[in-house]
Amino acid sequence: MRSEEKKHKMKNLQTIVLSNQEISPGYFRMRILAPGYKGTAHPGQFVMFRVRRSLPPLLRRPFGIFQIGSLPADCEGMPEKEFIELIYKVVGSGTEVMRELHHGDRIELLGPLGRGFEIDDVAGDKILVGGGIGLVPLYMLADSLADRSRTRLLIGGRSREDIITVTEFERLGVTSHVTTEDGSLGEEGLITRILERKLDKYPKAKVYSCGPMPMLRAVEAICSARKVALQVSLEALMACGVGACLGCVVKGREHSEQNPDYLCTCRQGPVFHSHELDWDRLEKSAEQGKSS
Amino acid sequence: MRSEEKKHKMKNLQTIVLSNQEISPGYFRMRILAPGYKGTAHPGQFVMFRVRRSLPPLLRRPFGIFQIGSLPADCEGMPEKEFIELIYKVVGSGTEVMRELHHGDRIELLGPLGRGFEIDDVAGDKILVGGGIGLVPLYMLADSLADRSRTRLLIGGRSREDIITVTEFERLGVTSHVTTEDGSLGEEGLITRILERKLDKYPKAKVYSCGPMPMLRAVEAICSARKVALQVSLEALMACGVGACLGCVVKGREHSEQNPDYLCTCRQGPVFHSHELDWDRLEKSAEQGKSS
Amino acid sequence: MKPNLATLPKPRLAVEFAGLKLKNPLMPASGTFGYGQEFAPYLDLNQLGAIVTKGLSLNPKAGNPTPRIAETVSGMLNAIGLQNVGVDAFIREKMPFLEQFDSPVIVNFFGNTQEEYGEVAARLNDVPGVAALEMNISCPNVKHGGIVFGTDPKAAFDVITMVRKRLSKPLIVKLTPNVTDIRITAKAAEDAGADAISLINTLTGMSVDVRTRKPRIANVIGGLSGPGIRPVAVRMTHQVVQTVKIPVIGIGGIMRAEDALEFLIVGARAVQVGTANFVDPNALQTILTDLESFCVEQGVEDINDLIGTLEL
Amino acid sequence: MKPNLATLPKPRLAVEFAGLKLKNPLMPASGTFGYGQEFAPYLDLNQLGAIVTKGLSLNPKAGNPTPRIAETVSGMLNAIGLQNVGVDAFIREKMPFLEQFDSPVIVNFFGNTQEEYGEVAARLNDVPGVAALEMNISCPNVKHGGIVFGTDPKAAFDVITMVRKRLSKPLIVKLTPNVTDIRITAKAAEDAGADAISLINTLTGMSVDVRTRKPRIANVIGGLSGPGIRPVAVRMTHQVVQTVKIPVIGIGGIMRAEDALEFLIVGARAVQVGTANFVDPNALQTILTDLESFCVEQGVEDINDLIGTLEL
Ligand SMILES: Cc1cc2nc3c(=O)[nH]c(=O)nc-3n(C[C@H](O)[C@H](O)[C@H](O)COP(=O)(O)OP(=O)(O)OC[C@H]3O[C@@H](n4cnc5c(N)ncnc54)[C@H](O)[C@@H]3O)c2cc1C
Ligand SMILES: Cc1cc2nc3c(=O)[nH]c(=O)nc-3n(C[C@H](O)[C@H](O)[C@H](O)COP(=O)(O)OP(=O)(O)OC[C@H]3O[C@@H](n4cnc5c(N)ncnc54)[C@H](O)[C@@H]3O)c2cc1C
Ligand SMILES: Cc1cc2nc3c(=O)[nH]c(=O)nc-3n(C[C@H](O)[C@H](O)[C@H](O)COP(=O)(O)O)c2cc1C
Ligand SMILES: Cc1cc2nc3c(=O)[nH]c(=O)nc-3n(C[C@H](O)[C@H](O)[C@H](O)COP(=O)(O)O)c2cc1C
Ligand code: FES
Ligand code: FES
Repeated sequence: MRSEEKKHKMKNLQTIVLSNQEISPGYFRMRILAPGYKGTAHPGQFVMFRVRRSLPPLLRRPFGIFQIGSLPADCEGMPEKEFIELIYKVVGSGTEVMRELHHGDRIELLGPLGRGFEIDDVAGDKILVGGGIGLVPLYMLADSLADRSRTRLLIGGRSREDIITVTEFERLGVTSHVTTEDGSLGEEGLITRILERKLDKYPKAKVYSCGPMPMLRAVEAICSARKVALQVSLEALMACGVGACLGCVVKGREHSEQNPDYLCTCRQGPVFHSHELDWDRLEKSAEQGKSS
Repeated sequence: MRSEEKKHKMKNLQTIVLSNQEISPGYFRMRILAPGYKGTAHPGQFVMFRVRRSLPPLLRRPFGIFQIGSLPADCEGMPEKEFIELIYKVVGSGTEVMRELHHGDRIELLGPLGRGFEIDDVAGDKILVGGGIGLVPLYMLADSLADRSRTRLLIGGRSREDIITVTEFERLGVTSHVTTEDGSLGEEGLITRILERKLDKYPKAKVYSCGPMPMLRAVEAICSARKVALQVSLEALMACGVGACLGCVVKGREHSEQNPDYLCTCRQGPVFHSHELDWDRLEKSAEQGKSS
Repeated sequence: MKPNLATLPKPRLAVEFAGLKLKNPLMPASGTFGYGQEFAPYLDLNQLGAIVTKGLSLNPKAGNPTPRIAETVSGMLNAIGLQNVGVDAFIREKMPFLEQFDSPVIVNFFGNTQEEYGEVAARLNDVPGVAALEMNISCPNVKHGGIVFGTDPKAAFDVITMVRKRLSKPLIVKLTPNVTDIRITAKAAEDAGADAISLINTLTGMSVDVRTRKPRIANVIGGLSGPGIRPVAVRMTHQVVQTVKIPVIGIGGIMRAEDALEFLIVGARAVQVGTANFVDPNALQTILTDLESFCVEQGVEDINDLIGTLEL
Repeated sequence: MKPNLATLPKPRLAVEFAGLKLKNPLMPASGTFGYGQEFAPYLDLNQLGAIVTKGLSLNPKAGNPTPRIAETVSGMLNAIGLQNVGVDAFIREKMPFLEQFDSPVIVNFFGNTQEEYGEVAARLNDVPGVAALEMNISCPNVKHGGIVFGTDPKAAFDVITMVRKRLSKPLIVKLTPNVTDIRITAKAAEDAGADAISLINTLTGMSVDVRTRKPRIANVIGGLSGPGIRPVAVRMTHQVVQTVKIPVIGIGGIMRAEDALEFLIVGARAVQVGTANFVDPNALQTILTDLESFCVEQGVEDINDLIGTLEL
């Protein structure tokens, strides 16, 4: 079941930050008051985040929803305070501004947006493969699965600072496996090695992945060689988040100059079945977009 | 004695806001940590104020220095905390951003800038005429005078909300006279009526004035008719504050197309002897600059 | 004391030009509002002065490789490459949706040859529900060394003349700002039979990632839009209003009602809002509300009383 | 792990072009740095690659009425009207100050006729301490209906040729961006004997106060500068570098070291910093320090190894 577009008019939510904390060097967790998200947002969906009107950056920035929750109401008779949490890495001008936000600061949210993960059997074997900050959308996914003892989280990063919130996954009953490139936490090496090991053991498992393009590319190679179902959550530069600017497109499997088959990451994605995408051309254009 | 240009390299001061409070509807008083101002800034000088790097507005905004002071050091052995205070009225995009600043927010100050008031006899009769926010530079002036029992502050505004900090002047020993256009505080009417009355009584008094251009124009007419010495502090749109952009010019008495005699408000001013200026052409161009 | 805005009569915002009746002078700019449908969840399309579609070509167009967009200081560069479904698919698949609304539909189109321009216009001419066409002349003329039609007054005149012959609906010509004297192209458009002029399209710009040393968009050069370019757009709108007799639509960096007012005051009959739709899909709605408040506050009973009232 | 920047050798920042030796590629843009003196309290003029003066004319010029400046979104409009003390007063009163520094002094100048241009150049030609002239061709030609020299390639060629005849010092020609194809003016300047090209001057723009309905600057139209225009400046610099053989100086919206690097990477030999000096009189100093750090961090030992390294 995929998230359906809502029929009523969606509004840009003008709201406030509840908290914003550095959870690991360069990684922040922000809790935002977000009435209306609970029960409507699906695992893998995202929001377009904007700091207060008139402040740069001009364009909103896309962030996956890490978790949705609620706090008791301030006083009796009032509704409980629903919130969402984002986890973000400071990488540029927008996230630099975000890191300075405090409790009570006004911000704007558009969302929940996009297509989330499709889950046809909530109880089967599942392998979630996250790279660094790519673990964000996997938490709600894990939380929505029925039999979490059959869910494995494989999470890789450059160094121990890049491995975040694993204990929270474990609290869901998920087994986790960590690798770091420098060996400072978990096994030394790439997470794809663990993926192969796990697929040897659970060859019918479904794989869900989010992370940097080289990792996704490797995950796709492994899964397609084994004919294992894979869904990936992609990142792309986005201006609008609603399918209007065509800035975030990726090439679909059937794409050609004559018969363009572009898919909007913001609308047809960010989660795709791996067979929907043209993997050969995906990697190249995605790398052009990233600075070192 | 006029403020001299300092010989050592002046730096853009990167500092923090100590407090920022609304003292009357739309009027704010901001205290800023400002080591180096005490003893160097002269009455009538100003600063160019900038909110943190990368935030709009792009250009700095000029504000008169209301007062300079110091707080005891945080701990023994540390230097005392020198500060300056600004008082500003929220009128547009820049002051809208300023009103949101809190204790601890980072800002930048350039200054003290410009030529302040010239005071050749600290003890004679003095009449200070302020219109609304134009009272700001007069406080340090009053404070620097020797015999404040011979100093009168005349302050006019549209309504009672526009009359600020009068009690602080009175604490200096200055006698104050207030008028408002709607009669909500002090006498109803314009401050220039009081000025005429006072000059009848103290015909040798020196006059110092700051406020909106129509008021300055009227003050000038009164003083020139009576051959009374007048210094005025002008406002102008400023980009640089250091005499480089030539955006803030006013026409000097001798100005002509062939022999341009433009004066920079930021450098030759903001305080001018009234006889330095071309009053006929001053009013017209100044009004073009102001929106309603 | 401020008047109580709520009790005052609502200002009239309707404007008319080139045979079009608009409920208000606000519409989206082409390419920033998809085919309308993308924004239907966010605002009531019936509240818009008009709906302006993404630019259409004779055949579907794939557009440029990614990255296609980059944020700049108070602006953005785009090189989408005019990706679109093609005129026939548009008529078949998108028009039925747009026809539901009573706001006039203005269809933006382009070509790479005179013939393509003419052919697209002819196909749209008979489509019910299309109120007017907006012709984007910021496209390279592949038969003449790729020189952009809109930067060569003669080529602009010729291609507009050709389109005019095949079109009976109102024709709005959208000018490129990348010229020495915008008045010359505006005059050429008027002479060739345009019913209205809209301007500006994007300024060409470029941005470099200084760490990778690569252009930040794959196409190297892109179009700059957003609030940073507004002064250029207001200047050109002012110049064109002073030059031609046909109505002018102002575009460029409108984020707020006050920005739209700059264009109206210099004499634009209507305005288009582009990049602002990306920043906030409710932008047009907010601008409309604020425009109304501004009129009430300033005692403007009819927005037409405000158009062209620049005091020089 | 990041290398300890302090212990690494300092990168070489010196650049050479048109016979000029600069300690580093950074200089102020004309009209934003006065005659140098205004900034002496804030930075060490000896640290600049060069000092560029306010534009000079044959006779003193009064400039425009006020208001002359207005802030726009990420930019500013100015219509100072080229107020200056005139070339003779400059030589007499301002040069003695500037001669104290070992940074080359580049004198910007302009005229309203070919003859005025030629005469100012001739008077500056013999002044010791003047390292080069920068010729601003964004001025109206009063003998030809006020068309700006720099927007007419023929007029530009003629006036540059005339100046070239009367000048033996290096000649930098500064281009206006308000043209359809900047490559054509650049080529005309090269053909007429310019030793280098600098670009861009301001984009013409306008802004309206929507409450008074008056233009926000008295001259109605002004020049737009600041970070918002940088993409246009980078694009034009890229185009000109690809077109001419003479060296190019990049200008437009440089606020930080990374902005300067965009121009250097596309191939500018040096850059000028304008509006940023208003925002912060220490701007050039900060940019210099950050440029050095960037080179160290990126392993660039000589800034010349970075110039023109755009990867296409
Ligand atoms: C659907 C989606 C979900 C995302 N979820 C998260 C998340 O949960 N946590 C998180 O930290 N980040 C997430 N991202 C990436 C995040 O959007 C970018 O890191 C952010 O926009 C960078 O903004 P900036 O202004 O700080 O950087 P910029 O100054 O804009 O750019 C800095 C670097 O980040 C890259 N970048 C910029 N925008 C994007 C983008 N939209 N996608 C990918 N890379 C980008 C640039 O290419 C550049 O290399 C997500 C992106 C998408 C598309
Ligand atoms: C030497 C000097 C000292 C000043 N001291 C004070 C002071 O102590 N307290 C105070 O509240 N204000 C003072 N001002 C005025 C203050 O600089 C402006 O109110 C402020 O810059 C407005 O910024 P803004 O972005 O909020 O308004 P904007 O959006 O820039 O403009 C709003 C309105 O303010 C006018 N304005 C903008 N800049 C100036 C300016 N530099 N001078 C005059 N009017 C301007 C505009 O014309 C417009 O009508 C002083 C100005 C000068 C030149
Ligand atoms: C992503 C994007 C796509 C655009 N596509 C088109 C188009 O297809 N046809 C067209 O005439 N203009 C197109 N434009 C130009 C806009 O319609 C508008 O003229 C320009 O963006 C300036 O307005 P703004 O500053 O409000 O965005 C596009 C602009 C953007 C940003
Ligand atoms: C207030 C002001 C005055 C200027 N005066 C001159 C001038 O006298 N001669 C000239 O060639 N350019 C002049 N310029 C243009 C600048 O030198 C520069 O080309 C332009 O501002 C773009 O650079 P920036 O965005 O870094 O400011 C002036 C610019 C400003 C803002
Ligand atoms: S972000 Fe605009 S179409 Fe996807
Ligand atoms: S503010 Fe720039 S010269 Fe006075």
